[in-house]
Amino acid sequence: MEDVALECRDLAKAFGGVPVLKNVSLTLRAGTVTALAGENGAGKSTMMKIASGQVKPDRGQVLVGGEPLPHGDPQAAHRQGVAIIPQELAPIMDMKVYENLFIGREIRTRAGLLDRRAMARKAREILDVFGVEIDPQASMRRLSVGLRQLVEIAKSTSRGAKVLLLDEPSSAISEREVARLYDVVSRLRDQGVAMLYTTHKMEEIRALADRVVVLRDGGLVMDRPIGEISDDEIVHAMIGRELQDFFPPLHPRGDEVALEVRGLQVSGFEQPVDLTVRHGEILGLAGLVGAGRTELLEAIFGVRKTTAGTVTVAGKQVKRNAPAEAITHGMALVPEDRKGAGAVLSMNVLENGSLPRLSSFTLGGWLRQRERAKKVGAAMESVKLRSRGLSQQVGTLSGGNQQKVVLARWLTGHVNVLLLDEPTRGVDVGARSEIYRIITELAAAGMAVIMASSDMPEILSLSHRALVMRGGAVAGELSRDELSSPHVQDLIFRLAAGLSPGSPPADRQTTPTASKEDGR
Amino acid sequence: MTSQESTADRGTAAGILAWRPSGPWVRDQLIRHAMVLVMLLIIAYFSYRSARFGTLDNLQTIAVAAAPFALIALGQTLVILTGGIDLSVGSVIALSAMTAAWTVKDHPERLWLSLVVAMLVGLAAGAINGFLVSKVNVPPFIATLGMLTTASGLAYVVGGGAPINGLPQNFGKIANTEILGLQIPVLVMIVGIVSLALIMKRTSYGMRVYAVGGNPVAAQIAGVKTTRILFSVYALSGLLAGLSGVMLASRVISGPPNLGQGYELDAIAAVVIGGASLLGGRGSILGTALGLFLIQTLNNGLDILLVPAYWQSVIKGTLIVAAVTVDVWSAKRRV
Amino acid sequence: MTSQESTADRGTAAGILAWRPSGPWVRDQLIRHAMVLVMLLIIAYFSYRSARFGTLDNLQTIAVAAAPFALIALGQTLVILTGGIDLSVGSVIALSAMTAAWTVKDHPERLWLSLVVAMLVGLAAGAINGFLVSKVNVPPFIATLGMLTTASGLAYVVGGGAPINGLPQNFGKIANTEILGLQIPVLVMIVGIVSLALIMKRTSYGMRVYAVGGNPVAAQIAGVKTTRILFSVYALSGLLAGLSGVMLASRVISGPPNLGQGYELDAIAAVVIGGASLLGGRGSILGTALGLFLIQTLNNGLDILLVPAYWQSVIKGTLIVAAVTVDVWSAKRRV
Amino acid sequence: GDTTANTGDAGASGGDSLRIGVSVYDMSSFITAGKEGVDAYAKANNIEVLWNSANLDVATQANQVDQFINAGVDAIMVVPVQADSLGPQVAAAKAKDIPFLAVNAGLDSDDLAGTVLPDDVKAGEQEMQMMADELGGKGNIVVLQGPLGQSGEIDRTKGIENVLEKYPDIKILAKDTANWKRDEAVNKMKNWISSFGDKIDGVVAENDDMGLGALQATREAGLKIPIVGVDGIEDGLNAVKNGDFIGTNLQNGAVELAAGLAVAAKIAKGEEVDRNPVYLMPKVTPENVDTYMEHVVTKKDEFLARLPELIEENLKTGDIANEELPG
Ligand SMILES: Nc1ncnc2c1ncn2[C@@H]1O[C@H](COP(=O)(O)OP(=O)(O)OP(=O)(O)O)[C@@H](O)[C@H]1O
Ligand SMILES: Nc1ncnc2c1ncn2[C@@H]1O[C@H](COP(=O)(O)OP(=O)(O)OP(=O)(O)O)[C@@H](O)[C@H]1O
Ligand SMILES: [Mg+2]
Ligand SMILES: [Mg+2]
Repeated sequence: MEDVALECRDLAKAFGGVPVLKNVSLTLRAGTVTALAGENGAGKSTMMKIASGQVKPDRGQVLVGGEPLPHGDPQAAHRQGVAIIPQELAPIMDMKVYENLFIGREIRTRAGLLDRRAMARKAREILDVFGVEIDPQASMRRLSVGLRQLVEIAKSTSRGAKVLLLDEPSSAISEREVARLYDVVSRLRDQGVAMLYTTHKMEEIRALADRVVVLRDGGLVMDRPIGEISDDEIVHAMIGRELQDFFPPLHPRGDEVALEVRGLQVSGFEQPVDLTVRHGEILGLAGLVGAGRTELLEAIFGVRKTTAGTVTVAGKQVKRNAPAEAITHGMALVPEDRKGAGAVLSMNVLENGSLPRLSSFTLGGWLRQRERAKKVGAAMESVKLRSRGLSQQVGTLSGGNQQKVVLARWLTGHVNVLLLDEPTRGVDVGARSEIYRIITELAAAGMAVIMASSDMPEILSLSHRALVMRGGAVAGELSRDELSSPHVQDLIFRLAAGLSPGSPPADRQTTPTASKEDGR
Repeated sequence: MTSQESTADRGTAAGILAWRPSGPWVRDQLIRHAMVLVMLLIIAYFSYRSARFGTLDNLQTIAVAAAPFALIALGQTLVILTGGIDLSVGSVIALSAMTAAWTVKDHPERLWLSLVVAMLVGLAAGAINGFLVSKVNVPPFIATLGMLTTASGLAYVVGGGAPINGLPQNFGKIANTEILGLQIPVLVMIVGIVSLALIMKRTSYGMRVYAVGGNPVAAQIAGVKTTRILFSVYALSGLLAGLSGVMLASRVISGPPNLGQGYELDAIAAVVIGGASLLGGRGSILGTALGLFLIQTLNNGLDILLVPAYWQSVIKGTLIVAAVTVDVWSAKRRV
Repeated sequence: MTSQESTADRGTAAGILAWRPSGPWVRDQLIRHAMVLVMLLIIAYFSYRSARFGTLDNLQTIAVAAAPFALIALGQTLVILTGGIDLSVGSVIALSAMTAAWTVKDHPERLWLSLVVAMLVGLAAGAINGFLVSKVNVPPFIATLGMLTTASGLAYVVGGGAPINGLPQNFGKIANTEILGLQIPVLVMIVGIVSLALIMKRTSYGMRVYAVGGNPVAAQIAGVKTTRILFSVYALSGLLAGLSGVMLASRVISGPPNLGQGYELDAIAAVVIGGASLLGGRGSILGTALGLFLIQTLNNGLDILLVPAYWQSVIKGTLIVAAVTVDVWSAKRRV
Repeated sequence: GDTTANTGDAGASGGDSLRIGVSVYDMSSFITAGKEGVDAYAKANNIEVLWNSANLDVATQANQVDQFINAGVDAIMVVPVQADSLGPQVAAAKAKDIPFLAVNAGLDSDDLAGTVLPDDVKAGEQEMQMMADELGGKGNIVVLQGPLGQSGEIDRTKGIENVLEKYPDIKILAKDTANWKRDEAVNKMKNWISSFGDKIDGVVAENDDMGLGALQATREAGLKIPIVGVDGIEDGLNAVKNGDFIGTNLQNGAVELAAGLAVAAKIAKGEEVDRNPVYLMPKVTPENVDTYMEHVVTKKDEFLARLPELIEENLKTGDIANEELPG
C-alpha cells in the first residue's frame, strides 16, 4: 500500500515579510511514517499548520488523496481526514478528559442525545493503550502537562484519520509513555495511516521513521529513506555543520553548599523533602510523569505553597513562598510549561528578557533603555536566539526559541542556583548542545543547578548526581559512578516505578539507550 | 497550566479563568452548595422578618418579576460560555417592545403578529451581533456595545421620541393570561430553563458551545464549526431578548422606549454569580438560574421589608460580592 | 499567539486577545493609522457641515467635556491591561461628588478639603475593589459590579435621598478657573495623559502592569508581585474617578446623586476602541486618548448639527463598530 | 464649510429671526409634547430653535449650553436635568448678555433672565387632596415617588405631605421611588401588596406611568384600589375616563414649553413680559377629562394650531396653564 495520502506542492509562506517556508514540496504515502526534522524556527510547525488548514500559505497547494485542500479551512482538512497534534497543546482545560477525546465526533444515543457513559467507556479503552491511569471523568486542568499530552495524542490517533501530523508529540512525556506512543504509531502505520512526525530526538527518528525530511531556514534540504543515512548526516543537514561532543565534559563540582533545603513541606506531598546542592554541581531529577519534580522545583523557588521547612542559598535563609525573595537571593527557575508559565507571549524579546531583573535596569523606577537593550541582547546572543531582533513578539517565536528566551532572561545578572524543569523540551539538537554547553559552563563558573528532565541521556550525561522521584518523594539517589554504569536505566526505572530491584524489568526492549542519542 | 495559578493569577484574565481551580464536577457541586447556602440564609432571614415573604402568592410575585430577566440571562449564559458578552440585551428589549407596541396599535386583534415581529426584531439584532463577532472578528464587547447604543436609539425612533400609549387592552393578554395558575411569562421561563439545561448537558450542540469557549483552536482542529456556534449563541440571545421585551411591554400594556435599561448588567451578574467564567468554557444554566433568583429574591424581600431604594442598592451590592466571596472560598478550601 | 487564531478564535476569549495578531509595534502603528484615519474623516465631515465645529472655542468645549471621561478612561486602561475591568467608576464619581458637595457645604472656604475628601473616597472605593480582586480572588466584573451598586446607593445616602443644593458659588472655582487660557479639568487631563503615557512606556511599573496582564503566572515566576500591581491599578482607577467626580460637581456647582451614571461604558469603550484587549496585556494610553476623543467629538459634532438625541445614539453606535471594524481589517490585511 | 440653515450656524437665516438654544433633560412624553408646542410657536414667530437633549446627564447639559454660547444665540432655554445646577453656565451666558431661562425646574443663580416653572408642590397637593376626598379622610396609602432628588419628586412629595398634615387618619404604609417607570412600579407595587395584602386603600403616584404600573399590579392581585397620578399622558387620561384612576393633573408639555420659549423670545426682543410666570396644573377629573383628551390626543393638531395665539393670551392673563381661548 504505497499510494500517496497527502502531497504538498511548492508551499511558500512569509510572516511580516520574512520568508518562513520556501517552495517546499513533499509527499506522504499511506502506511508510512515520515520524520520531519530541522532546527528551531526552520518552519516545521508552519508546514504542518498549512497542511491542517490552520494557516493559509502564500503560494502552493496541499492535496489530500488527490483532492486539493481549501486554504485556511481546518474543518475541510478535518473532513478530508487530516488530524494534527499541535506542538503547543490545545487541551480544553475546563472539559473532562473524555469530552476532550470526543469533541467534534460525539457519541449519540438513538434519540440524538449525548451518550456520555459510552464516551467515558470508550475513552478508558483508548487511554489504556498508553498504560497510564487517567480518569476519563477528570478535568483536563487537573492533569499535568505530560498527561495532557498523552490525552492529546490519544485524541488525534483515535479519530480514524487518513493523515496524521504529529508536531513534537513526545516533548512532554517521559520514556515509558514514549514507548507506548511508539506502539500506537506502528499500529496506525499497519492500518495504512500516513504520518508526518516532527521531533528533535534522534532515537525517535530511528525507532519510527521510514523516511526523513529535513527543513533548514524554510527550505527542504533532505528527503531520503531512513536506511540510507546516518544520524550525523541528518544532524549535518539540519544545522549545516558537524556537531562535536554533544554532551560537553563535566567540570568537577565545588565543595561549599550553594542550596540547602531542609524539611520542606510541599502542599500535596506526603513527607517533607531534604536536599543539598553545592556550587558548581548539577543535580539531576528523574522520575515518571506525575512524580512531582515540577512541584518540588516550584516549591523551592516559592511559587508553589510550602507549609514548613527552610531554603538556604549561599548561607542566607530565603523567605518561603516569595519568588521575588528567591530571585534577589540569586535563584532562577526555568519552568516546564513554557507557554503557560515561562514567557509573556504578548511582550517582545527585550521586555521578556528584562522582566526578572527589572530593578537592575531602572533608575528611580525609570528604565535605562540602552543599558537594558545591551544586557538583554548579550544574553540572547549567548544562547544564539533566532529572532527578528529584540522587538519580535515572543508569541511569534518558534517553540525552541521561546525556550531559549525563557532561559536566557536570567543570564543578565548573577545566579547562584539555577532550577531547570525540562530545559531542552522541544529544543533542536544544535540548540540543545548549546544549552548543555551553557549549563556546564554556568556550573563551572560556580552556579548550582537542579535539572528536572524526562530525557534520560540528559540526566545520565549531564549531572554530577541524580535524584529519582516518585509520588512527591525522593525514591533514591545515584552518584556519578552509578550514573555511568550500564544498568543505570533499569535501576532508575525501578526506583521511579516503585518496583523491587529483584523483579523482572518492564518494557526493557522499548526503553532506548543513551548511546544512540549522544554523538560521542 | 500548573496549579501555580491559585497563588498567581489574582483576578487577572487568566485569574478569572482559574479563580476556582477545581475540576468541573467538584466545582459545580461547590457552586451549588456555597450559593444554595447563601440563598437559604437570605430566604430564612426574610421569612423570619416577614410572615408575608414565605407565601405562595409572593413566590408567584418573585417568579413573574424574574421571568423577563431569566430569558436574557439564559441567552447571556451561552454567550458567556463562548467567552463573549452581550451588552445589547437591555436595548434590544426596548426596541422589540416598541416595535411590538407599534404593531399591535395598527393590528389590535392580531396579537400573534406583534409577538412574531418582536421576536424577529430581537433575532435580527442578535444576528447582527453574531455576524460582527463571528465573521468580522469585532470584539464582542464592542460589537454588542454598538448594538446597545444603536438599538436604544432606534427604540426612540419607533416611538418618535416618546412612549407608545393608548394600546388596546388585549395586548395585555400575552403576559397576563394564566395557564394552570401560572402567568405565561413564568411558564416560558420554566420551559426555557429546563430545555436549555438539557440542551447544554445532553446534546452535542451544548458540548460544542463549551468547547468553543474553552479553546477555540482545539474545537476547530476537532472539526467544530466555531463560526456557526458563535453566530448561533448571539442570535439566540437576541431572540430571547425580543421575547422578553414583548412580555414586559404586554405586562404594562405600553411601549416605553427606556424599557430594560441596565437589565444586561443584572443578567450578566446572574450568570457570573452562577459560577460562569467570563473567559468562557465554564458555567451552567442551573447556576445562572440560581444567581438570577438570588438577585430577584433580594429585590422582593427588601421591598417587603420597606428598605429605601438606595439602601437596597447598598445591601444588594454588598451581598452579591459576599455571595461570590463565600463561593470562591468554599471552592478553594476543598481543593 | 500564532496566526492560527486569526482563522480560529472568532471573538472568543482567546479571540479578543488575538483579534489583532501582529506584533506590538506594527499593531500600534496600525491602530494609530486606522483610527486616526476614521477620526480625521469624522472631523472633516463635521467641519464641512458646520462652520461652528472647527472653531477654537468649540475645541475648548470638546476638551472640557472630555476631561472627566479622560480621567476614568486612564484608570480603566491600566485595569484592563491587567485583564480586569472596573465597572464602578460611574458610581464612584457620584459618591465622591456627593461627599465633596457635602464637605464644601460645611466648610465653604476650604475648597482643598472637599477636593481631598472626594479623592480619598474614590481611593477607598478603588482600594476595596483592589483588595477583593487581588486578595480575595473575586472576579473583577463581580467585585466592581458590587461596588457600582453599593456606591450609587451610598451616593443617595450621603444626600439623604436628595441632591445637595445651595452650594457656595466658589465651589465652582475648582473646575471653572482658567490657567493659561485652559480650564483646570483640561490641564489635569493633559497632565494625566502625558504622565501616564510615560509611566506605562518608560517605567518598570508600567512594564509590570503589562506583564501581569499578559501572563500572571510568568510574571510571578519573574518576581513580579502580582497582588500589589493588581491592587494598585484598581486603587488608581478609584482615585481618578474621585477626582473626576469633584471636577464634574464643581463644574455645575451641584451634587447630583445620579452623576456619572453609565460613564463606565463610555470609558471602557474608549479603551477598547483604542486597541486594548479585554484579556489584558495589550493596549496603550495614547490609544485610549484617541478612542476618547473619537467618542467626544461625535457627541459634540452631532449636537452642533442638531441631530435628535435618538438618532445620535444610532449614529454613535454604528460608527463605533465601524471604526473598530476598519481597525480589525487594517490590522489583518498587513499580516 | 457651508452654513445651511438646518445646522443653525451664525447668520444662517434672515436677520430679524431670533435664534434660541434649547437644552432639555431627555426624551419623554412631556418633552416630546413640549417640542411640538415649541416648534408650533417658533414657526409662528419666525424663531430658529437649536434643540439639544442631554440624556439625563447634567454635564452633557453644561456642554450644550457652552455650545449655544459659542454659537452666539439670542437666548438660551434649559429644561434642567438637575434643579439648582448650572450656576457657572448661567453666569457665562450672562457675561455674553445672553438671556438664560429655566423651564420646568429651577436653577440656583441670580443671573437667570427668567423662569417658567410648574407648581409641583401644588400638583402634589391636588392629587393628595383628590385621594383624601376619595378615602373620606381616613385609610392607608402607598406613595410611588419619582427619581429621588429630581425637583418633580421633591416638590410633589412635599405637596403630598402638606395635605396629609390635615388628615391624621391617613397613614402612609410605604413610600419609595419607581423612577417614573411603569415596569418598575408594577413590581414595587406587587411586592407591597405581598407585604400589606388588602390593607392598602389608595395609591398616590407622582406620575401617571407609575400609577398605571400600580394599576397593573392591583389587577394581577385581583384588587380594586383608587389610584391618582400626575401628567395627564394619554393612558392616564384613559384611566381617568374609564374609572381606573380617580383623577390626575395635567402638565401639558406643549403649553408649558411653548410659554417658556415665548418668554425667552420676548426677553431677547426686549419686550415687556412677566419674567417668572407659574404653570398651575389643572385637575383632571372624570367630568373634564374629555376636553383634555382632545387637546392631548384626539384633536392635538387643531390645538397646536391654536397654541401660538393661546400663549400670547395666557402671557397677558398670567394663567399660562389655561387651554381655552376666550370666546
Ligand atoms: N504568527 C507568526 N508571526 C510571525 N512569525 C511567525 C509566526 N509563526 C511563526 N513565525 C516564525 O516562523 C518561523 C518558523 O516557525 P515554526 O514554528 O514553523 O518553526 P519550527 O520549525 O516549528 O520550530 P520549533 O522546532 O522550535 O517548533 C519562526 O522563525 C517563527 O518566528
Ligand atoms: N494520574 C494522574 N491523575 C491526575 N493528576 C495527576 C496524575 N499524575 C500526575 N498528576 C498531577 O500532575 C502533577 C505532577 O505532574 P508533573 O508531570 O508536573 O510532575 P513531574 O514530576 O514534573 O512530571 P513531568 O515533569 O515529567 O511532567 C501533580 O500535581 C499531579 O496532581
Ligand atoms: Mg514547531
Ligand atoms: Mg514537570
